[in-house]
Amino acid sequence: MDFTPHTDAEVARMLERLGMTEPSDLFAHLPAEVRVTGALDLPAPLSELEVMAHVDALAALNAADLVCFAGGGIYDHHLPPVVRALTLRPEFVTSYTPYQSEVAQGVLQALFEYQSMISAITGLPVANASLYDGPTSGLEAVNLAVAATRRTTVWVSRALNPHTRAVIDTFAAARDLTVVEHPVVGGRTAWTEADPPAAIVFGQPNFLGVIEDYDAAVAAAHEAGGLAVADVDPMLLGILRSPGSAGCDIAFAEGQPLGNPMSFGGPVLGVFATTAALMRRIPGRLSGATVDREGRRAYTLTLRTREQDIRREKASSNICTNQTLNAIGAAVHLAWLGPDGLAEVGRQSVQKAHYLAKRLEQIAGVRLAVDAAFAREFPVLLPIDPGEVVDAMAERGFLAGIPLSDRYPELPGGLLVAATEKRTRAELDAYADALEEVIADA
Amino acid sequence: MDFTPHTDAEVARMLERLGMTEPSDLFAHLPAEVRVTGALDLPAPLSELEVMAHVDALAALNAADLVCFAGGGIYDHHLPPVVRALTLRPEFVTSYTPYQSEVAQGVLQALFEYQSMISAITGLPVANASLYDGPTSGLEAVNLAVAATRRTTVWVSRALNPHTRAVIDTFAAARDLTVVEHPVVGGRTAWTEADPPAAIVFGQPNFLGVIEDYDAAVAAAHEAGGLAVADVDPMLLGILRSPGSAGCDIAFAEGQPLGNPMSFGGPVLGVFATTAALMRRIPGRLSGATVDREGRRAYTLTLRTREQDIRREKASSNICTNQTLNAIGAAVHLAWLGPDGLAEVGRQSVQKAHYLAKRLEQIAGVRLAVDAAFAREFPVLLPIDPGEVVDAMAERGFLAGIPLSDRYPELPGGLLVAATEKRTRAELDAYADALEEVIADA
Amino acid sequence: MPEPGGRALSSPLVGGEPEPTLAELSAPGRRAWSLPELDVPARELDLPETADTPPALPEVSERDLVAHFTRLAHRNFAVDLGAYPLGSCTMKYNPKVCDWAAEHSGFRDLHPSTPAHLTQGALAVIVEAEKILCELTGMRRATFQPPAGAAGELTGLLLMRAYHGARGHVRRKVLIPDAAHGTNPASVTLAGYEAVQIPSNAKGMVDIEALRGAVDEDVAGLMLTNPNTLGLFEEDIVEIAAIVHEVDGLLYYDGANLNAILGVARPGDMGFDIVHSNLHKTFATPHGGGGPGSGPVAVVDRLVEYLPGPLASKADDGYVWEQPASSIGRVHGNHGNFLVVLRALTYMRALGGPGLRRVAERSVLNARYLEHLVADTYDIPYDAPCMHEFVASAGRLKRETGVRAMDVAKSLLDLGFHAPTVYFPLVVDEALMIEPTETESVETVEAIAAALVAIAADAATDPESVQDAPHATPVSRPDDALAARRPVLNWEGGE
Amino acid sequence: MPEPGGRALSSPLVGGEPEPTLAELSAPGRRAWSLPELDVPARELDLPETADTPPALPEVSERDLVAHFTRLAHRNFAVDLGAYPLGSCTMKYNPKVCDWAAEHSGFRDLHPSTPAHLTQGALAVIVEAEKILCELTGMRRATFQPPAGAAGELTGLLLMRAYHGARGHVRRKVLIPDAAHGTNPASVTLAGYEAVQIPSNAKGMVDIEALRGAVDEDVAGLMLTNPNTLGLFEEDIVEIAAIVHEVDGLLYYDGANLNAILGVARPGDMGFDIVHSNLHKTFATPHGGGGPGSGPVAVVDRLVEYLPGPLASKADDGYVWEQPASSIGRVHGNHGNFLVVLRALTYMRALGGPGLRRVAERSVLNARYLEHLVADTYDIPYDAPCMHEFVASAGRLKRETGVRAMDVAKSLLDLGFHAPTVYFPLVVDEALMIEPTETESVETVEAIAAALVAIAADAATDPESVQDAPHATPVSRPDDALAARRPVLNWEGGE
Ligand SMILES: Cc1ncc(COP(=O)(O)O)c(C=O)c1O
Ligand SMILES: Cc1ncc(COP(=O)(O)O)c(C=O)c1O
Repeated sequence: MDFTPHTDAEVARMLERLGMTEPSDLFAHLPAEVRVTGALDLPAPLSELEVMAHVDALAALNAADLVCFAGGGIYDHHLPPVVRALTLRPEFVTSYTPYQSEVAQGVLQALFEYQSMISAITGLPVANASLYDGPTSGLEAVNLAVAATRRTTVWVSRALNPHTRAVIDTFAAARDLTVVEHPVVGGRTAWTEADPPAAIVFGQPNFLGVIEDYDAAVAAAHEAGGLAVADVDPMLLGILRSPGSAGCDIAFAEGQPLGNPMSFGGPVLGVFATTAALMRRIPGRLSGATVDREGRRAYTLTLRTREQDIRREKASSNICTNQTLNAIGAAVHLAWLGPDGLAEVGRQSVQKAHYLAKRLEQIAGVRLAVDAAFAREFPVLLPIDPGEVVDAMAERGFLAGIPLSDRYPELPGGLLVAATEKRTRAELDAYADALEEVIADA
Repeated sequence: MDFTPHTDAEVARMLERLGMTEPSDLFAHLPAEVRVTGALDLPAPLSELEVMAHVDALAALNAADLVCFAGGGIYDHHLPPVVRALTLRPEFVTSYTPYQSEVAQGVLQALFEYQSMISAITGLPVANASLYDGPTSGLEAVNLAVAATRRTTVWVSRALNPHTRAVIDTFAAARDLTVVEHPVVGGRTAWTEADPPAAIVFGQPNFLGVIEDYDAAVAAAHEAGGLAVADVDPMLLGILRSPGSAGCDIAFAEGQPLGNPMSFGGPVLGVFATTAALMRRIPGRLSGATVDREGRRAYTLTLRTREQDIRREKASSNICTNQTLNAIGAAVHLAWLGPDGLAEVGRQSVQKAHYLAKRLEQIAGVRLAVDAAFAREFPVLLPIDPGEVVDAMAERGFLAGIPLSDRYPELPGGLLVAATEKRTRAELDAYADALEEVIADA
Repeated sequence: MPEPGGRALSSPLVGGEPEPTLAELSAPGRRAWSLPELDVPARELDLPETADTPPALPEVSERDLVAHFTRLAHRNFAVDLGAYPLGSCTMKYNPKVCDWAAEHSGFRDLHPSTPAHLTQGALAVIVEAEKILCELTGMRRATFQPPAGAAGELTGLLLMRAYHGARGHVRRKVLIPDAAHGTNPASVTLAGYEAVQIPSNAKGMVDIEALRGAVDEDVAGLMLTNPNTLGLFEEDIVEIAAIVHEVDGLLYYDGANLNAILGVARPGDMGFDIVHSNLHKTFATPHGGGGPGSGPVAVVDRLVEYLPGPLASKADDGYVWEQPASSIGRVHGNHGNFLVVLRALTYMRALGGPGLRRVAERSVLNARYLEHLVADTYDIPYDAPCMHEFVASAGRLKRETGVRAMDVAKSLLDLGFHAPTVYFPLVVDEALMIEPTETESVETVEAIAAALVAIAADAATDPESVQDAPHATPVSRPDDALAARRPVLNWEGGE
Repeated sequence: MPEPGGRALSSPLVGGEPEPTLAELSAPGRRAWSLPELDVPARELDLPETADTPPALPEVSERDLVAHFTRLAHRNFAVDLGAYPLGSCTMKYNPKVCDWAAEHSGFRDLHPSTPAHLTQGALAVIVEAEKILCELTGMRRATFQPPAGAAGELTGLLLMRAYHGARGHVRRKVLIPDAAHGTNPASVTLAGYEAVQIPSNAKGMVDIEALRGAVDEDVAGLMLTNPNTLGLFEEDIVEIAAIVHEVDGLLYYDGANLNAILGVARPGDMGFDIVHSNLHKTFATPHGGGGPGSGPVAVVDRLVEYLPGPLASKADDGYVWEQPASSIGRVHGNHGNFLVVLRALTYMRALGGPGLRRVAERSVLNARYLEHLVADTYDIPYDAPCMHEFVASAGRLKRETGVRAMDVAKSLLDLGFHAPTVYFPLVVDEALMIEPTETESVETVEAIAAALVAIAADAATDPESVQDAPHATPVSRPDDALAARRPVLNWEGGE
């Protein structure tokens, strides 16, 4: 395929105007030694039919139709067709960052509404227009806290999402930050003594699905003079206390469940919100309401002096391109759900997780790995290797969950299982029966 | 699901303004004997997830993924994603007939361009904004001819698409028209003597895929004082003579291959074009160019006095709602193809049909049913029942074609096989091998 | 150096600018198309009737093609953009879940000649939709072949012919009220009948006496819309049916207004024998800028044998196609606008019994409420309570200010609403036919009312500006007379 | 009777009208959501940390939700609507076939924790894209974890740290030209380095002497965009590389401008060690109103061991995930913006080798031609031939008429084009950074030129009106100062 409109005659005419004859003349001023001479080892062009056949062929190698019980931040919730239809409007999809506000009011208002709804569910007044994903938002939270407190120690829960932990570790190594891990006792984090932290970072619910004690975490942070940072599950914010109301200084989240398909983990979005006090330190873009020359309501990117293009090396973050389209998807989905819909999704996901947990407990050799209140995800201990279980369950049409053993050796045979409102009772029962079979066959 | 926005409080408030208390009060003036009292036998409401699951379940009962060698007017051509993306713009999808031209310039111009491109490929200056499908367009052609000539006899080729023939027969029976069928000799229609016709109607290519003799048909029509009406294959108009240049008075077509999926046969569109002389008799809507009050270029529905809403019982047709969205799809597709693309689709479809025919001829017991120049579709004679062949081929992943025997007893074991540019050589070979196998196993 | 004054080919957001035609965007040799190389050995075929050169289609890049049609879309109002109170058209919200269903490859990619045992899901869709439609209309069986309402009318009239033909005497006349939609008389003629008009009485309903006078042995039947095109329920419907049935005439129900009585009253219970429904109205399938629609025809027991074939039916071993005993034959090349039926079924199943009845209740509530809000400003010619729509008259406004119904309609466009249907039905002077539909909120209904009131006020103070409306649209009052006098129907047509 | 003056909540096609917020469209108890009844026995769980009431989200109908976001879309310019010559952003046409690929359920519905043997197609996408990207850039291996360019920069800088750390001395400084994009210095700081600015010389290129002066054993590396942000190819690139390599510093290539040299010149051949590409620029993936993007980082042999893991690799028995020996660890929660990579691969495979080179040739041709057409009207600060974009200065215009670069940009909006990038790079006074991209036709390029010339002409005759631009957009010159002084970042924030 070729998406350039130029005909040979047009190319010739344009080159002539420039006093040239060959397209290669356009590059004549490049040093000879850096110009490609021979042909590169690149594939031949494909027609549209051929490239579509290729994509179909590759897609056929993926088991995308497994009934999904995996979570860990990415969940298989019901994604209403209306959310996709509106999010994929080409005016949103094919526009750039809304710097020219006169012709970008659509994206700017959509982001303003996204921010408003994120503030509503997190209970924190300042939400940005999205970051890359949950884990990189954790990095930004730590970076913010380090700058705000001038401290170089960070406390993290052992039950923090391991991918978030990994991204923080990558960053910490480069910045010589000390990451102090706090143990999990009975499924919840036990905050012990340590050097005063810039922040303490925990999941709510934590990675094992267990609901942490907000007051304990917030108290631990504030008593030590650090920021309380919660990694929340957005789909549970219709039924759980908001991190803001619990006293957290920063809340971030893997935003995928809000209006985005699982997408093999990307593009998704990072949700990030904080207090008014930290407003001028928040990373990323902010859409703000103002008025135009004629006094008409208008939106514009604001508090820009935090950003890299203005502040350069002093910027609060290096982020430029973010996940705007995914944030628009989240906004449409949140508006579709409304308060009651969000609460119902949370309620049903939790009920189904507990129903499934009860079913699995009845399987010989299977037991819950934690004895604490979990929400919509929980770890089970299996009598056989979870990796093999996942493979065997896949043959029966299920994505069984996420094996825990490599990250949590203290949970041998551990498998993390998640439920959403989308899983029917029939699927939950079939899953339990299949698991029983798999274990029996082993 | 419920798409009404009213809350109970709002309903109560509105009813109160109307001096009512119950929604049923709105219907109090209906005669009691016609009011539904008990509950009707209707299904319970479904949530979005449930209704989607139901549609998925029904879809799973269809073999929509068979590699398609069936034609008969509906063909499996390559449908570029860009065509669907533009055709399904909600501004086109959710608007009504463009009577209020000020807010319908988009649809009006799209239809104007559709008409322009239909005129370009048919060689006839007056194309309407679409009819329902190919066969019903045949009915409209006959109706036009009957009105224009005040004659009640119609000549049709035996090789006219049987569904078109059936729709014409339905209409003819009601209107006491005489339909004279002309035989097929050596694959082509032999126009013999008969009562002077209002029109002679033939397929180009005909239903057996054979290219008819334009001059013979047009001469037969005009010598008898009737109109020459051709049912054409739009995907071949890049390589075949246009009906207009061949002297036809009316050309119609099943327009599905232009920008529309096969859709189990509907919605598709009827392409209809005629001469300037017959302009004021053409059925359906016409988008015309004009200027607005400020002299700006504008489009509007024109020559409306032909239509039912103005002319009522004297209208040239009863059509109101047509297939506008399908016509927009056709316009986008024709513009994507351009002259060379349309010619290439035709060329490749024909070459592949002939390659396949040669392959099939080599199968023991199989031979071509006609010995005449065919284009992209051809009839083969099989040693076993074509219906059984279709079933057996389906098990091998192919939709083998359309059995002919019930409509053409003179072709026992007849199967109509079609090719498009989309069929790869591998598919053509696999089809031939599978057919050989099926016949051998029989 | 270029001449000053360049601007984008067309200016989205900026409006006003005409969009060039594809012909104007075309450049020789430019292309969007992409196909694989021919992968079979090319043979010399020398076919007859080949063309020397391909037709003169435009040559544009895919990029320009996309921009062109996207800009055209931005020059079109639609339900997805705002309120569309277009009388008789039922421009309700078209649920996106139904779009999803219609794009399902399991249906979208089916060839119509695929045998029944390989398309059980498609047949099931038709059978399910038929069952619900028959229950809602009080009929026995239905055909989904008619692709629109008018096609349904023709089908129904051919059924009348077949019915009377079987009884030895094909009758000549079909009765229609003077307020009937244009497709009714046009279909009557197309079916070979003579249309006989029945006047409406002072209440805006069928004049019973006139009907009695017109009914005789040569009357094949009566076509009626109920609620009628004035939005009024024919109060004498039972008697009307009796009068027609007395001479063994058949009653045809034009279902364009079925929305008003969904689950509340059934044509079958009123005495109708043949009912067409507009799925693109009552069952929320989108109008597509003028189509596709779907006009299934349902009938009572004694007409089932004449229905077009094949019909999808449930047998013990699955779904099958059946040919009715004395079928009138085909009225569509395949199975009608099947994907539209699939959309409608998705809608029917989503709403279910209670939801379908709610459609009637709330469409009537919105219309009755809107009528109430504007009744002091515009004349309501008949005082019967309206159903899902009402017809107001701008007659007084015209006499007092010179502002006509069309001017009111155009002014609504400036205020961001689509216009109502105007000058229909013909029995009302300066008719404004207004149908808010059930999916508009009370705020929207009140805003439409306030707009209509504001326009009347402007008409009193500044009639010229109302008569010049619309002011804010890309074009204003295209010259229809010129278009008809010198028809330009394609690029070749000059300009 | 309602108050006169009602109008649609917002007026599509009519423009001007502000669109209400979802909060303003909300009514208590209204709903769009629809879920099945809970189908498992509900249990009393009394969980800790539950909320008494759900959050204050808006309550709107699906119909209003659709109209709201559709109207918002109509208030936004986009590539699909017209030309978007926004410098440094490569706003080329985004092929619809790539949208199709990204919506393919075989990829879209994959959970990232699905084992490799069940996601072979997804791994193949990454491996194929990596191979093509490495061949185009002259690198050895690449990671697709970085979700955008800036993330790629941070990743590259962390690779520098790891490289030097392994050699015993983590260096402190990273050099960047003064014309560098803001993300470069910001990333340098984030990575714990000190950013040292290298001035550009009179030719708009890196000042070699200044570079020599700045290079020492404490310099970790140099970040460079080539062609640079002025659209000029750094003629001394080979020498620059030598200077940095002399002290074992690493050369980082910011791939934002890779479009200009695709298949024509390779960063690897210029001496670069680390290369990030912006798939959302060079490889035609849409910008989504600001994201998502994808910023894969490719490196030379000796840096492969430090890459973030896991990397997708081809083994004999299929595709596997591998952890590089001394990996810096994760820089994304999963595999980066995978569906964006899929789009890019679809584009790469469609174009193939010749098509990719054509991208460079025609993007440079369009830019060079456009520069030529406006060179008499606007100052071109440096006389080297431009590559895929060029920076013009409105400095003279400002001195002579008072019309500034921003005014020129806003005037272009009135003419239906998107504005160029303005006031960047900082080294040019009143900079207008213009990048037409290769998918615009010669007619469009000439129209943009004519528009720029026309604006300059208007500036001479009627500067005020140019300074008041835009006149035809829904809003004009929103008060940014007010927005920053009294931030209103959500509905609660008042208004
Ligand atoms: C009352 C009435 N009858 C019949 C029709 C014709 O239906 P269709 O346009 O689907 O052919 C309409 C359509 O507007 C109508 O309003
Ligand atoms: C030269 C240059 N470098 C880096 C970036 C940052 O890339 P991203 O926005 O993908 O983070 C940009 C984006 O505009 C750029 O133009």
